[in-house]
Amino acid sequence: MESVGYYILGVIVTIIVAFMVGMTYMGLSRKITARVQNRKGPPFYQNFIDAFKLASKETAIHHGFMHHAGPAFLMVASIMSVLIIPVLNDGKWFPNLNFDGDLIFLLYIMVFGPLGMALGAGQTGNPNSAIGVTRGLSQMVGFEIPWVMALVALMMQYQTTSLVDLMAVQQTTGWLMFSSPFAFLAAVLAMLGMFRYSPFDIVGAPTELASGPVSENGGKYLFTMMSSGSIFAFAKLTLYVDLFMGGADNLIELLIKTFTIYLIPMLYGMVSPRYRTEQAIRYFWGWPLFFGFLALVHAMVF
Amino acid sequence: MINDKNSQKIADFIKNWARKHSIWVLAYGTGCGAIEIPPTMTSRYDAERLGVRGAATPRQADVLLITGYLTTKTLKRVIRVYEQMQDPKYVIGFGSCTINGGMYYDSYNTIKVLDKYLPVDVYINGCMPRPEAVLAGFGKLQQLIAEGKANGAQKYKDDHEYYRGNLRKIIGNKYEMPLYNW
Amino acid sequence: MVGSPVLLIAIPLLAAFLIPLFGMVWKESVRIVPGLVLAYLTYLSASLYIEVINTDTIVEIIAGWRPPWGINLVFSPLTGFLTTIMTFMGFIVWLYSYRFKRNVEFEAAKKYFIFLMLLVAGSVGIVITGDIFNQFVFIEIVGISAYALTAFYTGRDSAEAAFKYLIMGSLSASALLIAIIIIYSQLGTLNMAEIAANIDNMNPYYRIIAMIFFIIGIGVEAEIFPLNGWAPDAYTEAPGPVGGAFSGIVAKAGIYAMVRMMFTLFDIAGPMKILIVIGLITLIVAETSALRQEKLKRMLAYSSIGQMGLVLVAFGMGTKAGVFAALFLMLNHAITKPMLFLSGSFLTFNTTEKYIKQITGMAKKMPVVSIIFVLGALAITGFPPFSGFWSKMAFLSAAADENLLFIMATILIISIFEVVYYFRVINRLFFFEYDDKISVEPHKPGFNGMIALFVLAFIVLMIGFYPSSVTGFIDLAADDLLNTHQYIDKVLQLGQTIIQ
Amino acid sequence: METILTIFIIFIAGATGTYFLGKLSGILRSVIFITTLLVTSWLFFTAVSPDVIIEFEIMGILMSWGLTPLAYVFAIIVFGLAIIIGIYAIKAMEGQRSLNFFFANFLLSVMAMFGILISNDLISFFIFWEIMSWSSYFMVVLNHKDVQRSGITYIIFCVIGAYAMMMAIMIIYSYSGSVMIGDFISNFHAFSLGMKWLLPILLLIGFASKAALMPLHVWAPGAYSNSPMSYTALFSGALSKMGVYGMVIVMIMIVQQIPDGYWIKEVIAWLGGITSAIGTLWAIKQDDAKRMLAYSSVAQLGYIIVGVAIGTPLAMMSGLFLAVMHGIFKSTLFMVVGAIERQTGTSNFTEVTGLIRKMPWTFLAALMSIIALAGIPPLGGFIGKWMLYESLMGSNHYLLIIVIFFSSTAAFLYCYKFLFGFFLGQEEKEWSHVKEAPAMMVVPMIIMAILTFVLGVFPGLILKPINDGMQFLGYVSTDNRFWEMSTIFNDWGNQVVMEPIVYTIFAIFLFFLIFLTLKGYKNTRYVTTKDISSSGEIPREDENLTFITGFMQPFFRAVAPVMKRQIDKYYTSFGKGLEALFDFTRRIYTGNGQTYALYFVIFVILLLMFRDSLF
Repeated sequence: MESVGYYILGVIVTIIVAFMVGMTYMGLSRKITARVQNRKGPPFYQNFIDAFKLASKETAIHHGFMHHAGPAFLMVASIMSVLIIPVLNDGKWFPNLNFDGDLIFLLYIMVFGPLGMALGAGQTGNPNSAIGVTRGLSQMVGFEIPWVMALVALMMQYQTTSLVDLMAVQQTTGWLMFSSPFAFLAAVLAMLGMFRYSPFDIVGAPTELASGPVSENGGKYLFTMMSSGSIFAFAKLTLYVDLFMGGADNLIELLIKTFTIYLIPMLYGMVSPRYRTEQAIRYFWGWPLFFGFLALVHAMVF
Repeated sequence: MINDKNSQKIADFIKNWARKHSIWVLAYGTGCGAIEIPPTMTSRYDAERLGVRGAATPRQADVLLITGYLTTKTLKRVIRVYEQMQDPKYVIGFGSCTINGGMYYDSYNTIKVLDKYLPVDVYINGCMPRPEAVLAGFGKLQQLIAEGKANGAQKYKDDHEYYRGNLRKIIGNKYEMPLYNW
Repeated sequence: MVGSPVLLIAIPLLAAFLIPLFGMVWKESVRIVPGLVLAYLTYLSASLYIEVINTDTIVEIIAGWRPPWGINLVFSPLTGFLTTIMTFMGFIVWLYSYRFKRNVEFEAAKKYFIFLMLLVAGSVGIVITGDIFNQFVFIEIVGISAYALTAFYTGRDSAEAAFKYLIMGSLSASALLIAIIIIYSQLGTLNMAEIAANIDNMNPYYRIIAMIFFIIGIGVEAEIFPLNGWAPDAYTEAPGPVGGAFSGIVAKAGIYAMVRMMFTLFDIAGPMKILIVIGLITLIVAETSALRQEKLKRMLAYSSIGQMGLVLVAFGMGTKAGVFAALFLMLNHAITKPMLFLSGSFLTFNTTEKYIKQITGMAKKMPVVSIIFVLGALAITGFPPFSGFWSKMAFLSAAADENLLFIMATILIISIFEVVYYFRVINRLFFFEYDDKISVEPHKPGFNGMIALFVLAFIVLMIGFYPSSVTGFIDLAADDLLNTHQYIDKVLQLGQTIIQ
Repeated sequence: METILTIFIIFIAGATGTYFLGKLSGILRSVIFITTLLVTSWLFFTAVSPDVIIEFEIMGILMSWGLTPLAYVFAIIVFGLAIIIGIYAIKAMEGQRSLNFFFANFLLSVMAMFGILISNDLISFFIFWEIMSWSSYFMVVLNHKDVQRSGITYIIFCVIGAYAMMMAIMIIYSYSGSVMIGDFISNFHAFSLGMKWLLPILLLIGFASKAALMPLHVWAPGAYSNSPMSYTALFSGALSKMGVYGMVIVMIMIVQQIPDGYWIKEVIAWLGGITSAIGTLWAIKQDDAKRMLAYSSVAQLGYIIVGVAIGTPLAMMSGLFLAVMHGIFKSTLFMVVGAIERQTGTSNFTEVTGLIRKMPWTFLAALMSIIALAGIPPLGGFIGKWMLYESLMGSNHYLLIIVIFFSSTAAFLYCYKFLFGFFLGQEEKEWSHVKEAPAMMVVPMIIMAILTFVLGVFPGLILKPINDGMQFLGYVSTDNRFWEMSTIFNDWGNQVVMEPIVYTIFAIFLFFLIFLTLKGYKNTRYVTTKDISSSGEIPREDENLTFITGFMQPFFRAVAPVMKRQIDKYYTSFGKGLEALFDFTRRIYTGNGQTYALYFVIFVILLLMFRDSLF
């Protein structure tokens, strides 16, 4: 069963599923946004068309090796995090690399991509890209803190750093979002920044930074980034489901849960304008940090 | 097998279909026509349902939308932006000014006929063309794309010298455009 | 018996008187004779010292008068140790100043060497005499020659410095005289051993008064705090080698006189508060003032005062380890500080006001001298593996034995300042660009001066890498100082032997 | 003849030879220098065994030299770095001032570090410590830059630490009569309670001053940035680890024995955490690469100290592993800065940009070591960070995790600033002449970069000696409990297997690289960085479009309250106050004879007044 072929098959299938789901969610978000704004909106498969169009662009330019390799870095991060995060409970799905789904390893592998892509954006020499990157990194410093606090609260409560163990815990004690609500709150507020929807879309602010880091990328590069973004979105959603909503037993349940989680940043983003960078950081170091502390206290007390 | 004609045709069909349904527009809104873009994009006429959406930079855009008159000052920048776009790329001339100068027919500092400087695929007549007209123009462009007739970029490549010559007539020799090396 | 201790005093005195006569015969002899004399003194004192270590303390009677009444010289391991250092340093100073004074005219050189001889004679006398009035006389000799040497550069500043020194010196002399008078009126003797023997049946009131006046009287030579106002000016205005002689010879003699008085004369056992307090105050004031000096030799002078204070603190502990550390410190200071003075006066040779900023970037021009200066600085701030480290270590372990943590901390904090001002100079010397506007033009060091510096540097390195080469001698000296009864017995029973 | 003594003799002979024969010809100097390093390291790695002990006596104090397994770990750092940096230095230093002195001094400091590691008694430990101090001091002021300020600051903190240490040593010596570290540890319980608290604190002050722990770190930026880069690599890589070495011994062997001594550990751990946070913040603010790396060294040493101070087996292992890794990548980064400074003449981000295509190999080395510094898998830095977090987790230091995590996340900012400022961004015409650094400088950097990778995949290579060292410290063997060759476990047995991860990462990376490259390769073209989508404007060739000034401005607007206070400002004002005070007190010496006479009289009166309390 654990042959290399099976392993590779698992990897490929997981990636494809993640890609599909992520793309569909993004299309759906566009659709829903349109409906909220009382438009008809594009079809939900619009993103597939865009991706295919980008992939089928005939020409592309790059400013050097790092710019060329940046999307590949991004892809590595997304796919690695998909492979680390257990998709379904007790390994029903292919347990690819998620030996124990170690959370700290996950935290670090998840910042691998943005940094690689930041390098790529850096070599373009476009000032907008660099500005966007600095904004993105600053924002990351902002939201990582409450996010880590939430994780630490969970870990210290259940004395494990393994995602699999946390999922196993939820089999018995119900969902963690109820048993440790503050951690959930902090994590969700951090997720707003993680998904970079408005009001936290300061990285690729289209109207002031010309889409920031990706402003020099067209064609296949943009396609790679888009698809990796969708895979990454799926990974993050699955992580949240695994952490707080007791994982899922089959794909349908997984889709439902992930989509409910996905609605939060999306709906929050529809009704809010964009922050400035320091406002965003201060936002994350306001209530989310407070909830994080509450979560720590809660975990220490109980 | 892959360079077999039919399969090539099928591939082209699929590609064109995708391009047709995903048009990212770089609106060069220097002219007064730019006022018509927002209504076209937003709730009332909602161009996004046709897959039309704005692009932030020329690297990502498919369509260059010239909204109205072009002064000689902006011309070289427009051309620069066009050359920075990635193939396949299309140009839509928006409003009468891009066709024959329109109400600026005798102005000393606007260019009259856009086609002499950029390979325009679709003209949208009117001053101003209303959003319906704009949508109709996009529909025409989609149709051309589907038929594979929207090959302005190829034209631009082929008689590049012609376009450059016209440009030089306007801006003179002192201003050196970078080479367009395709 | 290679010779007798009295020669150590007689020969330089004689030479001092004969030098002008030689000068009439052959001018160059004015410069050569002192060298020969000092070389012989060094040899004599060293050989006597070896003999004393191997056999026994030499007590010599002057003019056949028996000890209680007559004057006697004591050449014990302690005094021998100090005498050897002093004569050797005298020789080094001569070696250095042999050509250093070449460019001054004959008269000046004559005076210089006469007073140098007197200085050595007086200091040696202070150390080896066994009679307090005799000691007083020697202190006066030292003082007078020191005033003269201070005023060597005829000029307003030198004269002023010498005059200050003169004032303080005369005051101290009067105080010393008072002390001697009190003691004589009480005990009717001037012999140290005798006084030490009968000190207990002296009126304690007078005893304390006498002691206080002793401290005051000797304190001026020993550079203790409120009485050392003369020192910075004198060190600064006197020629470089004289500064070296002061710190290497005179200060040592003063310290010796004081501790001999404390330990032997008024046989005080255990820690002596007064020495510790005075030493600490001296140390703190001197080092902190040195931090802000702008003249090189002035800075060295303050540093020398601080070292004296450190030595006093070490003596003040009154324990074996303390005395050991004190003598070790004295040795290192006697070697290192002349080294700094001599190299420093080479560096600032062509300037009269000798500002520190004037030696900026000198290392490019005079590398060897600068390196020796750095060696001295590292040694005196106690960086291993140079000699100063071991003495500082000995001092600290002595303090720790006495559980004087506060004093340890104070000393260490003060040494931080010491490090700071020495390293400022080192930085200027090595790590600044030479700049013609502020720096003085370098001076080609004479051959003899370089030899002197090399010898000192060699000693510093030798002690640094192999301290055991000197610790044995220091050990004996410390024992000798602490063992009062032996001293008394040696001197007095000699008296009895002569009676029967 | 004992190997250790042989090594020392070779070092001293090499130093003197380098200094004096170097005056004859530069080639001879380089040859002697490298030969000394190679021979000594060869002797060390082959012939020195932990059981040999040399004993001799100075001033009646018994001294003993021998190599403990713990010291072996640090000796690996010292010698490994010394060789590689030495090779680098030969080329990097050429054309600079006073080379003979530099190379001789280099050898001296390596010798001093080796001496520190082999000395089993406190006296020789202290002697070598001081030798290290002044030799490194002379390096700090070597290029005549900012001498009186940063140099004096450095020496002040050196002596503060050294004197604190010396006081402790002397107390130990006079109380227990022996200076052996082993005896001290075994007799420690015999000390009085006050001593039990005083001694470790004094020793820790001594070590922390070298390890740049928080209140004592202000010397680091000046010292690191002013000494020649080829020495700073050793300075930050190996020399600061000596402080860590001392702290390990004190923390584990002494503080264990104090009743309630774990408070010391907590305090030190928190100091380390705060150090890392503050160092990171200030590193982000710097515009000069040297100062940035200096602050970053402070921060990284903060991590190491946290690991050491927590002291659970995993934490200790992470601390030591981080020490090794920091030695590797930080010295690589300093070497990179040195190379860039040599090629371009400046090390300021705001001046030099877009070197990636001029100096690709240097960029590769910088990239690898930056990734290792940021602790991103699969490179070596990650292993240490992971172990650190897991150990903090296992030992219930939850708030500390947040601090550490904040600083290591904020570290990305300066990591990116380093790479972007030097290598990425607009390729200005000003720097079009720059060439790649000579091979003798590039090869060492590349070797180091490869090392970071190898240790990332097979941490067991270095965890083995660390394990031995920890057993010497009294831990049970952590082998197969916390690590295998390529697997690391945490306290609860969760594991991370490095090999498959690395292979997967590389598979994916190569796949997409190839995918991007092959897809329409003919139609993919390189365009210069002037050809950017700048809304149609065509930048001129000499037009500087690089965005680097005020790089992280929004971030600093957010953290402004923290950055307002600055420790070294307090130190500076304190020093100024002292100087003013002394400038006042020194006026006691008025230079006026009458005053002195007055002093004389007053003194007499005082003594006479207090005559009864005098003796």
